Amino acid sequence: MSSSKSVGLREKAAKFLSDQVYLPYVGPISIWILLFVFAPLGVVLYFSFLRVGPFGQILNSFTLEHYRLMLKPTYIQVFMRTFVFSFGTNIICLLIGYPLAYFIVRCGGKWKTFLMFLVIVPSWTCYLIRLYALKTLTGNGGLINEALLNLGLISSPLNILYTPFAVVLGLVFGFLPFMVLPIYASLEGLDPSLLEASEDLGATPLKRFFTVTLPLTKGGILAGTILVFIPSLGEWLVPMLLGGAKVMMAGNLIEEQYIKLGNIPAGSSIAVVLTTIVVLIIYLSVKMGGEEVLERMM
Amino acid sequence: MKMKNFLKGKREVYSFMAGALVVLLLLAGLPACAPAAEEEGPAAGETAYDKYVASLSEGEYPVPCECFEQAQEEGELNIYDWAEWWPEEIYTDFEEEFGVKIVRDNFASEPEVVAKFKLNPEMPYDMITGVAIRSVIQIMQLDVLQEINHDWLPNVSAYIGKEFTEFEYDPGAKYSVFSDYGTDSYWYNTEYVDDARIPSWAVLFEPDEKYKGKITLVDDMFKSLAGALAYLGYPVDSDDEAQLAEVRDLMMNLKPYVMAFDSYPKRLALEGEAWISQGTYGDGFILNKESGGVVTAQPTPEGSRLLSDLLLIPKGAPHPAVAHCWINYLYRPRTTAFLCGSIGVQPCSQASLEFLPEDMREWWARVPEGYVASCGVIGERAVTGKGLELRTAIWEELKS
Amino acid sequence: METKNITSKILPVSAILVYLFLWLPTIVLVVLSFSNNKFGIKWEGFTLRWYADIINNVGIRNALKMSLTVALVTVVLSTIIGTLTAYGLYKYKFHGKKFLRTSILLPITVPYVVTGGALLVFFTRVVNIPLGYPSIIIAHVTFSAPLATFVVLGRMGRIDWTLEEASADLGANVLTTWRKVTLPVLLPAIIASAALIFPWSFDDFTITYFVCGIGTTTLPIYVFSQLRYGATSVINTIGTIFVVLPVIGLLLMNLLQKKKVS
Amino acid sequence: MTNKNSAPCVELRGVVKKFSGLVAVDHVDLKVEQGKVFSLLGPSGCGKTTTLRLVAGLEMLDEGDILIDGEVINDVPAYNRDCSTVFQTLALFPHMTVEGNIAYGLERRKVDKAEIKVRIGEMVELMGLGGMEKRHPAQLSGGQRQRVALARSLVLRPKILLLDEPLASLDRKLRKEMQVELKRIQREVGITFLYVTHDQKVALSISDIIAVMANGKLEQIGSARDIYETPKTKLIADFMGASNIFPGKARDKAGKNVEIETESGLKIIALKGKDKDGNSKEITGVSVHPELIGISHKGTDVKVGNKFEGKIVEMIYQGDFIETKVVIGRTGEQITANLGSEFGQETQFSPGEEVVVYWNPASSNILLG
Repeated sequence: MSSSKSVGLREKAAKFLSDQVYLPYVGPISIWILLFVFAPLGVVLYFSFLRVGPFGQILNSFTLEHYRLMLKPTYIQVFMRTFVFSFGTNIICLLIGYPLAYFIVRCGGKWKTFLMFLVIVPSWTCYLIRLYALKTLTGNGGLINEALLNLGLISSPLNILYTPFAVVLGLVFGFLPFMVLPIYASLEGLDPSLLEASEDLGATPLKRFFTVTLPLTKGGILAGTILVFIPSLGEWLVPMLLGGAKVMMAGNLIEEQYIKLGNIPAGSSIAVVLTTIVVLIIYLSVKMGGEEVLERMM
Repeated sequence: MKMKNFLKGKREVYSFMAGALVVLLLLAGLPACAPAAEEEGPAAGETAYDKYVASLSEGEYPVPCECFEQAQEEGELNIYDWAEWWPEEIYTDFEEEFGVKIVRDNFASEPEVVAKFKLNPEMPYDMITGVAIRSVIQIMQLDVLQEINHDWLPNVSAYIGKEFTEFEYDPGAKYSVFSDYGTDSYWYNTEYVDDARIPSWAVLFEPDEKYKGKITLVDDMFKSLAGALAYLGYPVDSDDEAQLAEVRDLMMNLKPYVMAFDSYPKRLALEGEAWISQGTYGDGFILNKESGGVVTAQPTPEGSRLLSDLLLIPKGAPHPAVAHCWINYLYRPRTTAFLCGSIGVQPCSQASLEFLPEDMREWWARVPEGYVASCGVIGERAVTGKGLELRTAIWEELKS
Repeated sequence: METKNITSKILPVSAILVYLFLWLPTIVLVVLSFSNNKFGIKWEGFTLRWYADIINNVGIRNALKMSLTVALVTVVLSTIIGTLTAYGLYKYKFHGKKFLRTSILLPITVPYVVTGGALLVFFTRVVNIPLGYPSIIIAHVTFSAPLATFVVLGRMGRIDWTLEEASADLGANVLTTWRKVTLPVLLPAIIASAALIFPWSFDDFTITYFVCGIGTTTLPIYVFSQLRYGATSVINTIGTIFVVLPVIGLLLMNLLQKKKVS
Repeated sequence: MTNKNSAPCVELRGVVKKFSGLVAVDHVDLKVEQGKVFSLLGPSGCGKTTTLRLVAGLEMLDEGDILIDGEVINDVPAYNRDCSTVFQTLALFPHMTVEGNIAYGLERRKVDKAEIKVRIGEMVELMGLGGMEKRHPAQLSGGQRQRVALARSLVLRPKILLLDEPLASLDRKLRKEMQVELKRIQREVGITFLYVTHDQKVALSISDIIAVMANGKLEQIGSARDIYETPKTKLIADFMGASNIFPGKARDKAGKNVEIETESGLKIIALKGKDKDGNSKEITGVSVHPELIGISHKGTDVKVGNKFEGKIVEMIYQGDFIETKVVIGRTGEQITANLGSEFGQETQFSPGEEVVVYWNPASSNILLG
């Protein structure tokens, strides 16, 4: 304790440096996020308050006009549709994804890996091309209609393509694997005897399923929900390709404003609203399901 | 996340890496299999120009030596155009002849081009092809185009029809050169559509009950609404509130009949999914060749909209001389004819007509005399201010 | 018992239906890629000409090259950043750690359209980053570095970190320990994240669509403009390659594995 | 071993380590003699592992000095310290072969390749790992992995080998085998061991010197025998498996014996000589190992200092002995005695029987405050 002041300072500096050892690790991402996430989002927020000139130039004057425009019935309708579709997609994905995951886990062994593989591989194919393939399949002259016609089940082709139904179908088609994966992971994490017990106890297996298995896989379901619901909210390719560009979702509004009309402030305001909603939902679901869901997402 | 279940041990990981490597090699090998296309041009500058001049056929004028030499130095041409539109030979022949490399990017809609200019006035493309007058107007307002040096375009001076250089938005074609033109129309499938009103727009805009969900409209608000305006007898670039209100009502009535918005519903039309489709008269030619059942109606008596494909050189163009060579090259009568014959558009030069394929010449011959002249152009009124605002409102309501 | 019978019958049937739903479009696509039909929508006899076509198509070749380059650079950059980040988050306590963790989640959760749009505006109006390779790669890394972070982070809990101490104890300094122990031990996690990022980056359309520029048409962008213009058989063919390549990769991996075992 | 330097191999002087305010190691002083096996024994959380990590350089100390061969090494980083650690988890590099693992430290020390080869060969032979050189840790059995971990450290010929409960993950039988093996190896290489464990049996069988730690402090240092037979405090006695612990106060210190009266009034006689620290600390009780207690039928005349009448309440067969619990009739204390089964004693007694328990005053161990 007899050390002079300067030594104390040097020690302090050395200590400070040795305390910052984490910097080389988290420094790069911090800078990256600051530069390419926060800054652009900030710019979007800023632009969303700017006025637009007659030729679409951005003027440096403040306005709330773009946000006011969002209250237009057409916009509200689009946002409502976005929600309904995303929610519906989520429910459908859950309803068909859960039994599938359950089935796969029950199959066990080598089959398990193979069956899971079958779920994942389609998602490695170019998303656009998959949607295109779905389009080919569901068209009036597509395989489905042709098969139904040949079987005599229908007399005239079903209108599937370019309907809201086609949009939801496309969303489910695109995001189903994201629901199956976390549910599969949480089911697999369960004690296998629990699954067996819920079947062998005979009397009320369904009840057991609802009282034991389902609550235990809640985390997986929540994670799946986040993984499906969030991207559905921002989707724009499906409505464009399968909805015939007439069943718009919020993502289409943004794309249209940014790219088609080049109205950056208007596009920005929609982007701000959509992002706020998404972040809010994530926040709420994390609060509800706790950190655990967050961990599961990884 | 996804891989978790597959990559449990280290061995799997290494095997996966090996597998991935093989896949990558396969992918990388693909391009290598293809024949090398690029060839070096003649070495010495002077002889190169002479050679170039000598290689020209009759009726083809060379660009001035100055332009040619500058182009040789620039060595590259960045083109921004529609995908898979013009035949590949147009590009490869040019590359070979001028010894330059063409880099092409595609846009999916004209507003995309305008939007890109708004974001980046110095867009480094040398050539923008296939944009319509109304996009040119929007782009010109941004002051991002280079003035075209007509001294470097002897073929254009020799062959372009005077009517294509006298437009109000760009007199003397200082900033934009027509490459071709056409008119809007609609196609119908004879198997399903039998309507006495053909060839009126009425078939499309006030369709029979049985065509519900069988109609496609062009996914572009200017073009789509221009058809409706023409049908109602109004100028296609109207910015009149009352007229556009009528258009709105018409379109909202039409909404349940619309299957999809698609700018080029080739597949839908050919497959017989769409029975009536808004589309150009020239595309109709291509479709009719593919399937005789798809017939094109040239809307009469209402008239139609003149479609225009223009060539632009942005201010930010790094290779302007090559761009001039390109325009001049396109205006060789044989090249013009080949281009127009392949994509179903009308040439702006009379000299090229004789080189058009026979069936195409017949197709154009069916257009009544004076029809083109009667067609309106989407001009400034439609693309700025109130015209734009009213259109956007209708469009959003229609599509939401 | 009754319910048990019902579920054990219904489950396989419903599973088969779901698989059919997931695979039928792809199967149809693969089959039609060999069809002689010009638009690739009907079966009109076997042909390989579309495959010959894509080999000869300069546009596709360039797009493929572009996509591969972007995906490779993205994988390298984002696994480096992601691994470092995961390590920092796992090993150290520091101010704002929770905030950083949440922030990293942001790029993954913000809709693609917004990310793409925001970056486009940012690149063109605020900083002058040329649209093209730089913009696409930055945009891709922005999305995939967090992804890599979380994949690697998820694996870190399963690693025995005394390995690092053992290495130090045996005389290795910090850098050598990273090189010789930490990195090899994290390698499976890094590869797992690369295996996730590579196809994502190769496939991404939306973000790329917003920020792509001159001469940077990636394969999905190419496919998109093809789709806009109307059907061509080439799309079936490209799609088939997209399906077949990963499957070949996985089969090879399986084969190699078996060989090693025997 | 030819070291004539009188300095101990490792010395700790007043070492303190705190973790966010909590004291994990509290002014520890100890000396480890060259060539000995020195064990740090204590319950989990007592600070023994932290002490080891301080010596290894994996933690930096807050106060005091650590010396190796008489030199202060407080600021020497782990990778430059002349000691090597065998970790509880073994921490074998999973991506390296047995050979690679063993060679790792030598490579870091830039030993030339030929030399590395020779030394690996020696180690493989010493450890009986012949034929395993090319295997990965995952392909080895628990015992083999143990040997590889040892080999990896020993090949460096460190001044001192630090072992952090290296046998904890093994099953009982293997653990016993490895104990013997460890002892053999230590004898052969003559390297000083600093061995951390919470298992008193392992510590007793392997150590020359044992230091018992509790709550970050050193409680007692001594030979294995010392610690086992004469634990100084109740805590140590308990930890060393003396199941008969009687808190009490010294009554009569006259003569060569001490009489200690427990709280319930039981009077136990202990040998005074055992009270090593003299009168510096207060006597707080007595402990007796159960194997030192005999049982006779009631009425048998036993001529031993401590004898009490009681009733057998429980007899638990443990294989090599019978754990017999006797409740003293007068005071109600429970005494556990381990009866050898060799003379058929289990048939001589049965639960419920009135018996006499007895032990020699020399077996009574005095506990201090």
